[in-house]
Amino acid sequence: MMSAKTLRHLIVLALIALWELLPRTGLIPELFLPSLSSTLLAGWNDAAEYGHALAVTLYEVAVSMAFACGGGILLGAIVGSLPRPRLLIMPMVSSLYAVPLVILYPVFTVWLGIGSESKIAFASIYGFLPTMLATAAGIQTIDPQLLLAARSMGATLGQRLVRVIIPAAIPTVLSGLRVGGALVIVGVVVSEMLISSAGIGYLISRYRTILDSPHVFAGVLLVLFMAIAFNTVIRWVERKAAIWQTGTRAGQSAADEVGSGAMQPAT
Amino acid sequence: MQATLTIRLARAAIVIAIFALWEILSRTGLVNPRLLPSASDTLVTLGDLLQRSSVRTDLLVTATEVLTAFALAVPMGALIGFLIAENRYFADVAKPLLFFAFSIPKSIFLPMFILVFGVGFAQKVGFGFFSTIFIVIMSTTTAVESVKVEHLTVARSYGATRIQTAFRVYLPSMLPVLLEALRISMIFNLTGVILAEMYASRDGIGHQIATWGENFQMKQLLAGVVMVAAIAMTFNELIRWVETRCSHWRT
Amino acid sequence: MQPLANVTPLKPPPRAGAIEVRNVGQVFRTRSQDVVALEDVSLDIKPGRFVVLVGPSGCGKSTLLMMMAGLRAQTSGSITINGAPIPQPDPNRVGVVFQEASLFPWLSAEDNVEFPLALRGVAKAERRAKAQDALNLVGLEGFGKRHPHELSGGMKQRVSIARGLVQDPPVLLMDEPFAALDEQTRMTMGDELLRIWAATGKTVVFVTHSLTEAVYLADEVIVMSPRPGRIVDQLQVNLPRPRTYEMLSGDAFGALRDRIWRHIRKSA
Amino acid sequence: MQPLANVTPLKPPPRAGAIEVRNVGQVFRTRSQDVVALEDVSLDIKPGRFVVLVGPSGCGKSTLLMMMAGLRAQTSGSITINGAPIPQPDPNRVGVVFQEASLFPWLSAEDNVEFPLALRGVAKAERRAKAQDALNLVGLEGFGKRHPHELSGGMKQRVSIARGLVQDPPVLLMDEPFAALDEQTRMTMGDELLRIWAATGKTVVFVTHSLTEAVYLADEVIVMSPRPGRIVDQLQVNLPRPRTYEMLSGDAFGALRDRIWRHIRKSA
Amino acid sequence: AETIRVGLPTKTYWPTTIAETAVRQKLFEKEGIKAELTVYRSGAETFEGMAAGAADIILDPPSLVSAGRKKGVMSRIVANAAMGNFGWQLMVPAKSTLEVKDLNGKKVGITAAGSGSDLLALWTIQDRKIDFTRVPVGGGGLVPNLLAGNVDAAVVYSPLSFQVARSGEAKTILDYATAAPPNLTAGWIVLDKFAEAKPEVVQKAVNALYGAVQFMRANRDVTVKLIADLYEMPAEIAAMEYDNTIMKLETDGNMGAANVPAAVQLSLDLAKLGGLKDIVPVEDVISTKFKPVPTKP
Ligand SMILES: Nc1ncnc2c1ncn2[C@@H]1O[C@H](COP(=O)(O)OP(=O)(O)OP(=O)(O)O)[C@@H](O)[C@H]1O
Ligand SMILES: Nc1ncnc2c1ncn2[C@@H]1O[C@H](COP(=O)(O)OP(=O)(O)OP(=O)(O)O)[C@@H](O)[C@H]1O
Ligand SMILES: [Mg+2]
Ligand SMILES: [Mg+2]
Repeated sequence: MMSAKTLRHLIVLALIALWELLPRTGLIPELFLPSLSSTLLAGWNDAAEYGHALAVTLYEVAVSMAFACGGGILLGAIVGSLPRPRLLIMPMVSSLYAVPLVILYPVFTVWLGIGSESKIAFASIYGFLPTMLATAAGIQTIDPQLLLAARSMGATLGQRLVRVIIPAAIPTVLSGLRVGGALVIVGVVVSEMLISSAGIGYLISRYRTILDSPHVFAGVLLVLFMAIAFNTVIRWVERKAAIWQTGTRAGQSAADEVGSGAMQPAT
Repeated sequence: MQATLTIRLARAAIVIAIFALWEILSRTGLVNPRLLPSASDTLVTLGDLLQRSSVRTDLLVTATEVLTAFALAVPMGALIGFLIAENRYFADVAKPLLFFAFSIPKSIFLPMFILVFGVGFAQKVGFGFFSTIFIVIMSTTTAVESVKVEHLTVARSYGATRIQTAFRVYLPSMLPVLLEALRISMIFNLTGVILAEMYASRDGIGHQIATWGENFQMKQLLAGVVMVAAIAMTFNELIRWVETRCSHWRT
Repeated sequence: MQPLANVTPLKPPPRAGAIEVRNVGQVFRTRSQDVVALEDVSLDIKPGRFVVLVGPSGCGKSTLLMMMAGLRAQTSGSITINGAPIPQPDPNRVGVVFQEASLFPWLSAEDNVEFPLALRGVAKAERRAKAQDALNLVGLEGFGKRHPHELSGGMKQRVSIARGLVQDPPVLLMDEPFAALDEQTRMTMGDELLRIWAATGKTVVFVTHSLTEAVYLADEVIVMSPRPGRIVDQLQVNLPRPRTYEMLSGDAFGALRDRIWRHIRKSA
Repeated sequence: MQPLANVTPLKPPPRAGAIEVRNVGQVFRTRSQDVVALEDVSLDIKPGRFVVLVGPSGCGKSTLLMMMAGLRAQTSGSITINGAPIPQPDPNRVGVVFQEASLFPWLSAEDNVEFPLALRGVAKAERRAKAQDALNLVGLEGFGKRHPHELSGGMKQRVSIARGLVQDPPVLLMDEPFAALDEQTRMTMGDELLRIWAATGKTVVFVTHSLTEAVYLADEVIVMSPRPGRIVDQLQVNLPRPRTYEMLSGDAFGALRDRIWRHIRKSA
Repeated sequence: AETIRVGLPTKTYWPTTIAETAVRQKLFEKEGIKAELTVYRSGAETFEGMAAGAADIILDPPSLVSAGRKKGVMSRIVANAAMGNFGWQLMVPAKSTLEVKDLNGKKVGITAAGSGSDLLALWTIQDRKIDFTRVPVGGGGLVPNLLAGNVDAAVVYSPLSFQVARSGEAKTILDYATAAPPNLTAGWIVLDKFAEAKPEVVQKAVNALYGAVQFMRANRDVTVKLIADLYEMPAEIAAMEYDNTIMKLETDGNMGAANVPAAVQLSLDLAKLGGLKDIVPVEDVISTKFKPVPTKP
């Protein structure tokens, strides 16, 4: 069988070909999906504009990411490891998340301002909760015996958090991070699309309003590149953290990847 | 039992505190009451709206769409997520692609759904499904990866089939992570359906909410948001109920 | 306590638990270096024998058991059970009691014991009865509804033993099953095990660190040395059965025990 | 192997590990019923004593240890260490070696041993040296870089013991630390432990199922009975120190062992 | 009977009133067709809806038709619906003393970049030779941000403009209905394919729609009540909407009229200002095949 990577690349190639061919043959109107070449051309022609927008968006994404992921992991870890707050706060938090923020966003800009602050606030909240919920849930799967052992050695709450809870929950935390990070990107772009005068989302929605689909998809392409970059970072962290994940499924496959671990009959 | 009672009381207290804060902010004029109508006004408006049969129909339509999309997205997403976690090859092929799909704002694709489904039930459900499935897949993958190897070894030694392993080992060990995932998925699902309704619609509450928002009818807007939030919270409670029933083995 | 005759085979399996281990080696790859856990191990276990494996900590006993159970592939050599290789676990041929209790925390003690039966689709009532019998056998009457975290270390291990017994396969592999038990319980459980073994004609491969227990239980004791794990001695225990506590102080017993002891001492 | 003198206290703590247990009871609430794990247990352990706790499986030994370590609150009664209650774990007063190895799977063996030192902010070089000494002491020289899943059951337990020793608290609570070890290693480790104990003047509370080990190590053996857990006997072991293997076959030794055995037999 | 699917850009916009009137007065039925109304989020979405085959006739500005043709969506305006930006106003908070000329360097709220409000803002910049920052705040953010002072002024659509003027929260400093030159701001649009395949359906649909306009002009009370119901607004605001927009709508819709090409051209020129690059000749944007014959109620 061909290697997974090859197949994946083939799929990507096929998608690219389809992207070019479907609009060209008129199977999909160019309005909905402009051909890849015209998209690239549109992006190239206005490269300066897109470059500027990307800088704005990247800044917003980076700041929101710090809030959402950092805060999400920390709070998730605290809430997940203390039973009282967990019972008290978690339901409230997930209920709060149920409030459709997208609808209220235009109103929120009143207090948060129309600039980057409101995008950062929105995207941080958007990405924060999944990260936090995933972390908290991951922590509940930790072997309580390990926490007991750490406690017996006099680990303070902070030490338990950093040295036991987070490493033990790392697989869950990492994928919480994945989801949270992706949502931060979506959150920034969506809020830019709704209300803003800068950033990739702004360009997307502006060109969309005048039905300039190649320019819209040039923006989408940039969002995709951000996702690819973020994914690369996460994979790097994942590989670094592989050693922490021993004893779980994630650890097993990570270990396989590193090339250690004994041969195992097929599961 | 006593602990749960105090927790319930504390929760109720927090809810009341939030509403009180809302009321005070608005009444004292700390926040322009035109921008944030008071909680009591909003609740009164909510009552009025619920009297209208059209609003009730809209709510029903939205709820049906949401549930249908959810009922389709969750099993399918869980299955794909499970396959990804179980099968390295499939994972290597699909995981990055799915992740990229997940990171793109979905609303870009709304016109495509109209192209395929026209405007109506199928399109809303389709988009709700599309907004939900990626997160279900990603969360399921996570959940599967948190399963302990020693438990799998035990099951394997007893000759458990794949299905048996899935239901008897994976499912119970994954439950905490999975329920959290369900919660988040539901919210994505709801947002997806509402976005689709806002985009193009003949009925549904999302469509109403969009109109209220654009006409600066803040009371109705907030009441609408409360309605949607209420649907989501009901669902949340449902999941919590399942959670408390299943989690007794955890200390 | 009840005799295990109650925990009868679900469908009487062929009581032919011959195990052949031929030139088996196991190499683990770790980040730093390759670890030769076992090297050139050969064994021939006749059906129905009670074989005890002893050896210092880390000599590869658990590893050998895992390979016999089809839970881990050997790096070299071959293992057959009843003449056929065992590329994957087959509960109809081999049952395992693990060194660590490995109970499912979300199941109660009795549900844990029922687990292998539930996998085979045994009816609820029947498997509940069998699980109850097995739990009584290990002295846990009345503890069926408890969850693992509500049990003491020794109790968990006994639940794990009950789970191994309830399956009733022709070959039973037990990895230090009595390590967490007090001496009295250990003796009783040993006697029970011998009775079950005699009544069902199983092949048992049993790992222990107690040399007394080894000689008391075994038809044959296999002594291993570590780094790399090899077989250094194979002793036939020709004491009459049923074994009695009086034998413990006999000369034959002492001689066997001493011989093993000298090996262990050398290699630990 | 190196004497533990190398694993010296970080800051010499007051070697005054008096333990007082007064009318302690522990009731667990489970879904079905309340379990009285311990009832009216009183104990007085003088500083520097080596006390061994024995009793049938499930009699509450681990529970008692957890309470002494401040890891679980008693339902009734009081426990003081050096005259002060111990509402929460205090590694400067009490160290614990758990019944289950409880190693952190993401840390290597040496990092696991260093863990308690890292918590106190001991410098890297110093704690590495101490961890190395402790690992050598338990016979795991050269295994420091391995992760727990790459170790055998007995090795994991020895890492856990090393982690307990490296903390060097005035009171050391050890819950069946040698259960997974072969007899030779067990003996060596027992002797090492006695040497450390003698050199540092610690108080040791040690749980074991091996009666020989109990008598061999102890100043005092405390025998417990289950359901509810109570103290049924307290024996002073007045054998001279250092203990030797010859003593094992002496009459005094046999008499003590028999006396305990009769208790266990009755209650198991 | 044939069903015609009518796509409407937002609910509280006069095309909805027209279509609803036509439905309620059974004008479509009288023409022997059925109508199905779908409300979209805004003009662009409505156009996409038609392109996706979910709507047969929609109301949108000429710029979208032009852009669509460049993107392979062939459609034309078949009937002229409005020749001005009725109800659109440049507003400042009630307490503000800013005039249009003072807006130089200030922030002005619009709904979205490239939208109708953006075009009007751009026209203001050009016409008044001033420069200000256009801040897209979305439909829902327009008034809140104006009241909160995040923007100094905002281009507000009707009947929201009437509503906030009435409540005294904001005041008008420029009324685009009179200030901007008359151009063809919106027309009824169908796909070329559809016009060719079912010309009679298109004809009947425009008949009904213009019948509705006639009916509304003749029946003030009924229409005001309809607006109040549909928009969930007080009758007073509905009356203002009636007087200031409904009464100003085109009554015959004939695309063959002499003033139409210039009006369309002006509309496209304005759009070009807003960044529209896909401009096609006027004759490609319009169709003179259909001349509405208003259905009698
Ligand atoms: N997954 C692994 N990766 C690397 N080395 C391993 C792995 N599993 C076991 N080993 C090594 O293989 C050797 C044998 O281990 P095994 O668990 O079989 O020992 P054992 O005889 O059961 O010891 P014990 O009596 O302590 O349980 C040990 O040195 C151990 O460190
Ligand atoms: N969390 C708990 N909930 C309910 N019962 C418990 C809990 N922990 C322990 N028990 C019960 O308390 C009793 C004493 O348990 P403990 O672990 O102290 O026994 P032990 O003497 O250490 O036994 P072993 O030698 O088998 O380790 C047992 O009957 C056990 O089932
Ligand atoms: Mg082992
Ligand atoms: Mg115990």
